[in-house]
Amino acid sequence: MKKFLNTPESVLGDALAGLAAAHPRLDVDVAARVVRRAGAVRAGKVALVSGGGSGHEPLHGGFVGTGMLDAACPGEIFTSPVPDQMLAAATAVDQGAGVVLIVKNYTGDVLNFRMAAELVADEGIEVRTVLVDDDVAVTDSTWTAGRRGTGATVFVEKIAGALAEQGAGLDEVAAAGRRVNELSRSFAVALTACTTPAAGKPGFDLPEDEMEVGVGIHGEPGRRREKLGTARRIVAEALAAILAEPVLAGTDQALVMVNGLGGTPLIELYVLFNEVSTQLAAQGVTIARSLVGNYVTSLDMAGASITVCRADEQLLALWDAPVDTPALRWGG
Amino acid sequence: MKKFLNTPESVLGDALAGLAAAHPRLDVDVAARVVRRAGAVRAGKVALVSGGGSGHEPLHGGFVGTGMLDAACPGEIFTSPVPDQMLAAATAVDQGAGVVLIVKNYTGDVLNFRMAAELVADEGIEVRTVLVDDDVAVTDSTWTAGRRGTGATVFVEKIAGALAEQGAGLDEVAAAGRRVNELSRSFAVALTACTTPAAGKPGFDLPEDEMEVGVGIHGEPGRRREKLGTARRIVAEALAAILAEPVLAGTDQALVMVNGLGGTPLIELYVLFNEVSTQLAAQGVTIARSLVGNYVTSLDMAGASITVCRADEQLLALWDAPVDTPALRWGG
Amino acid sequence: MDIALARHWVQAIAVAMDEHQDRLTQLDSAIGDADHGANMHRGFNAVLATQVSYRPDSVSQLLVKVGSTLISSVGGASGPLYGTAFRAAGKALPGTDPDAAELLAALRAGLDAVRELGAAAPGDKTMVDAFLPALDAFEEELRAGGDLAAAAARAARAAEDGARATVPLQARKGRASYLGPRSIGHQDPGATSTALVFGALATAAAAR
Amino acid sequence: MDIALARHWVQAIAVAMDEHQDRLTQLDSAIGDADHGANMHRGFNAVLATQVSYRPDSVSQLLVKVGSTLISSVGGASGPLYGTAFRAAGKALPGTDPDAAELLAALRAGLDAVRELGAAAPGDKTMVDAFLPALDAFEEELRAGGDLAAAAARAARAAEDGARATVPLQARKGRASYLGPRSIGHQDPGATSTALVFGALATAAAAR
Ligand SMILES: Nc1ncnc2c1ncn2[C@@H]1O[C@H](COP(=O)(O)OP(=O)(O)O)[C@@H](O)[C@H]1O
Ligand SMILES: Nc1ncnc2c1ncn2[C@@H]1O[C@H](COP(=O)(O)OP(=O)(O)O)[C@@H](O)[C@H]1O
Ligand SMILES: [Mg+2]
Ligand SMILES: [Mg+2]
Ligand SMILES: [Mg+2]
Ligand SMILES: [Mg+2]
Repeated sequence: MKKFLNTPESVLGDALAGLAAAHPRLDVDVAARVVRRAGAVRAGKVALVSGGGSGHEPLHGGFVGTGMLDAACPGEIFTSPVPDQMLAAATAVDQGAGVVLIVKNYTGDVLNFRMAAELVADEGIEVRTVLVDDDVAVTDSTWTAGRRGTGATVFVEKIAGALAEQGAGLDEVAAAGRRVNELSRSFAVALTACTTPAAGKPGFDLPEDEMEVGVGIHGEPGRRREKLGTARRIVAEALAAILAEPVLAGTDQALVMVNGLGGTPLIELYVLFNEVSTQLAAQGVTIARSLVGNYVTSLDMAGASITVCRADEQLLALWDAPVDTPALRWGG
Repeated sequence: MKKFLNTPESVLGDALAGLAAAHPRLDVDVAARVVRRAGAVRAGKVALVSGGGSGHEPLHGGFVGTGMLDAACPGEIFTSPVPDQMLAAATAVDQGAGVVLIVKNYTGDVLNFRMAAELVADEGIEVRTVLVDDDVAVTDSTWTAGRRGTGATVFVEKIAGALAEQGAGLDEVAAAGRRVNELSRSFAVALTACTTPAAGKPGFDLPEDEMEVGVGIHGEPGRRREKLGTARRIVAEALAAILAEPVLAGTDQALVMVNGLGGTPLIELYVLFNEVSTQLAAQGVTIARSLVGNYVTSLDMAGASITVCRADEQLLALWDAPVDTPALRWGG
Repeated sequence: MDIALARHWVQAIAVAMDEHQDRLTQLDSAIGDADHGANMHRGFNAVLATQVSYRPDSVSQLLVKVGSTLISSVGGASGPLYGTAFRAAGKALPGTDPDAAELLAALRAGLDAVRELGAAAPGDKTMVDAFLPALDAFEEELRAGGDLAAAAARAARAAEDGARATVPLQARKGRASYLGPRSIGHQDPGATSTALVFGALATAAAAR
Repeated sequence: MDIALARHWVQAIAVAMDEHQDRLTQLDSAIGDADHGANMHRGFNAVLATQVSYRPDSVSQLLVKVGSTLISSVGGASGPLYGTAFRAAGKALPGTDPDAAELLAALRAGLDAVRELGAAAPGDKTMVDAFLPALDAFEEELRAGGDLAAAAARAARAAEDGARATVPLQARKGRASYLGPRSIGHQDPGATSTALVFGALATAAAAR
């Protein structure tokens, strides 16, 4: 295993200490595993809390700050955090207006956040949960744990975060988050497996000329293996799967993310984005806003995901609203 | 070779088209290979132009924008751009106050920029060149082409860019850039080789338990091979090499970058940054400002570099000045 | 079962999770996310740590505490599921030392809670596929006049068989379900750790 | 040498760079940055493209144009170095068709320009280590009464020997110098492409 670490067990604690050292505007409780905004937050603001397994950096800790999350709960690598963390985070950031929990749809995350929601409610804090499940690679939800939550998480956190910053109420913020999720779909392809520090070796072997299509962000193999294709063909396949979703029918403008899974260099992401942009244009879809980079990763996996969110002016206005976090920063 | 591309020859053109599509505030001439600021620039502002081989993204195109570069000239992958590009860029962005060329110290870059400087001067534009050579892994400059330019390039571009934005004159901007370079030192370690699209396979083989120490950003092997160490030991070795430089003796506060080489996930960079922060503190050095992420990469190489710049209040004020580029954005 | 035996059981689980950590991780690597070994190891280490100074009044209390500790320390899918199983089992026990039949009823309550929380049916390739046959075997042995040790031994074997029988199944719950038919041919990590839990019970009971 | 022969030479270089692109890249991969094959290929492709509609008055003009095209299309270290070599050689030629001795003098001017620009001494493991022995061999052959074809053939052999002789050297210029002693044991890519340039001259001259 070729990684920069001290011991496999200490990776998360060391990384959180590093996060704290790098970002004075984050308040990182390394022991309790809670990352929150350091500055004062307006009283009465709806609080946003998210979290999930680590290994997806900058998600979620890198999205804590003005206009986005109030707190993030990092779990062990690829392991949902525990309810105690979520409770600590929620009680710490609640401003009396309630807390929205943003949860990626994985059994572990769902169960732990459900338990946390009960504990938070027991404290007299109003809670809403927004479930993110945008990955079209998982199709038949009666035979599976349902679609996975992946790239759309960034869109949900940004847009719900902007609305909360503007003073919207708990239900309104939660509804906006749910709406963004409903309008978003993602698809990912991997060129290599990733290596978790605990396993010490790649999760699967992939021949030099093959790729895994329809992967998630936890190093699991995808829906199928294919011969490695050109960027053009890969994007065509991903967009076909995404645009086949009824909810995206008739999309004329979109918020698009081409996201690296951790081991793919930016130059390749721009090659992909060029294809996405050209191919969407050919289908009458204008890219109104975009992100190209590493936002929701899967450790050192070489691969990329494409997320398309059907956008309207209101959604774009919230997207453009100021944000000030380690990984997203504009406006203000 | 596992990469997202159409053909090895088209990577740069496709990526530049993607860069253009992703960043409306960049004006990308894909044919001429020049990336510049799209908006109007204050007349009389000293212009900053940089460039170099591609494969180091976001360097340099990602640093074009208010408060940093006026234009970037991307060469082919790992190949210095040609004088024609630099001339086109310089004449396009000159505001009558002259142009500063920021050049990383590699034979190819130096020779091409030297030719370009002559061509630019022939056009009646005043030119100054700032050479960046911060890599302490290359020691004996009489036996080599001299120290390489690596991570400090980001510091030089940011700080000279801020000064130019504030209205400083040509010599002042160039002097500030040179000073930042003089006060900066870098050291890099690679865990894997990178693969250029042209070569199609990794530049060297590295056993599972070994690392290359003292690498550059062009996929070349380093000064020596060592057994893979802990993050703690690697950082100790890098900092020892960096802090041994006379110019950094007595540093009390520093601007520090922990930079991923392209294939290393952010969580590992935070583990490294935690070590850097702890070990510098133990030596009485405070990290006044920092960057942790992928800023100067080497395609898909797994590895990281550490750059330390001795900082004073004036330098930090320029660092804090507003910047608005694809890869660095704050203030304003 | 008295408190000493319950403690011994929990310690034996922790030992097993330590011994089998890598195996569980590799199983989870094939069809999941390679953390099940670390999860179980971390959880039962936390349980051991809390047990040091914990003086419960009853086996019931002890098992509830084990469950709460798992929920607070494991995370993932297995944390809430195992945590709930131990909490529900503990709550179903009387305040006095339970006999084998009372323990069985409590474990049934634990399984029911897992099924309610996770909505997994038998054959979905989850821990249920080891848990359910283990309890059925436990029950049969008791009916046939066996004692706790005998019942636990049979339950352990049935749990192992159940875990092995997950190999040809296609997963319908948890992460492995994302793989569709590609989940076939691999043993479920959670069913495997459940077999370790029953193996530990057999070890502890046999030591009496 | 007349314009037709000069054209033929340049075309033969382009053919050689196409044929040996991978080899040059692999050599550069070992001690450089794996772009030398692509660089030379791109450069001489651009040269071919400009030659199509270009009607020079002299070999001198033609070589200057080749050099300028290389500078405008190659980049890297080799672009300015080869570009300057051809430009300096072209400028040193008379406006009339040069004889073999005039060509030699011009090539010497090219080498001098490379050495001035790149500051490489013989033995630094660069293109100079093929360029210099090639010209010495060219000169010797002319002195011995050989014609252009014979001189070019001997120069080509000497350039190849010179390229091979870079293997045991430690690089002191260019990227390979960063490797220190680890550059020993590898053949210099630029010296290798220089051998191809002289090989192409021999081919073109022999075809007369
Ligand atoms: N819905 C469910 N019901 C019962 N057991 C489940 C369910 N989902 C997952 N499991 C069990 O959990 C195990 C995985 O646990 P673990 O790897 O620790 O968590 P995660 O899947 O969150 O990484 C699976 O092997 C399976 O036995
Ligand atoms: N200072 C120099 N003088 C002469 N030749 C040099 C010098 N530096 C590099 N070279 C030659 O250039 C070759 C490398 O060319 P190329 O790979 O195209 O450029 P780069 O090194 O910029 O990637 C080396 O093999 C060497 O022969
Ligand atoms: Mg997990
Ligand atoms: Mg190069
Ligand atoms: Mg798992
Ligand atoms: Mg090269």
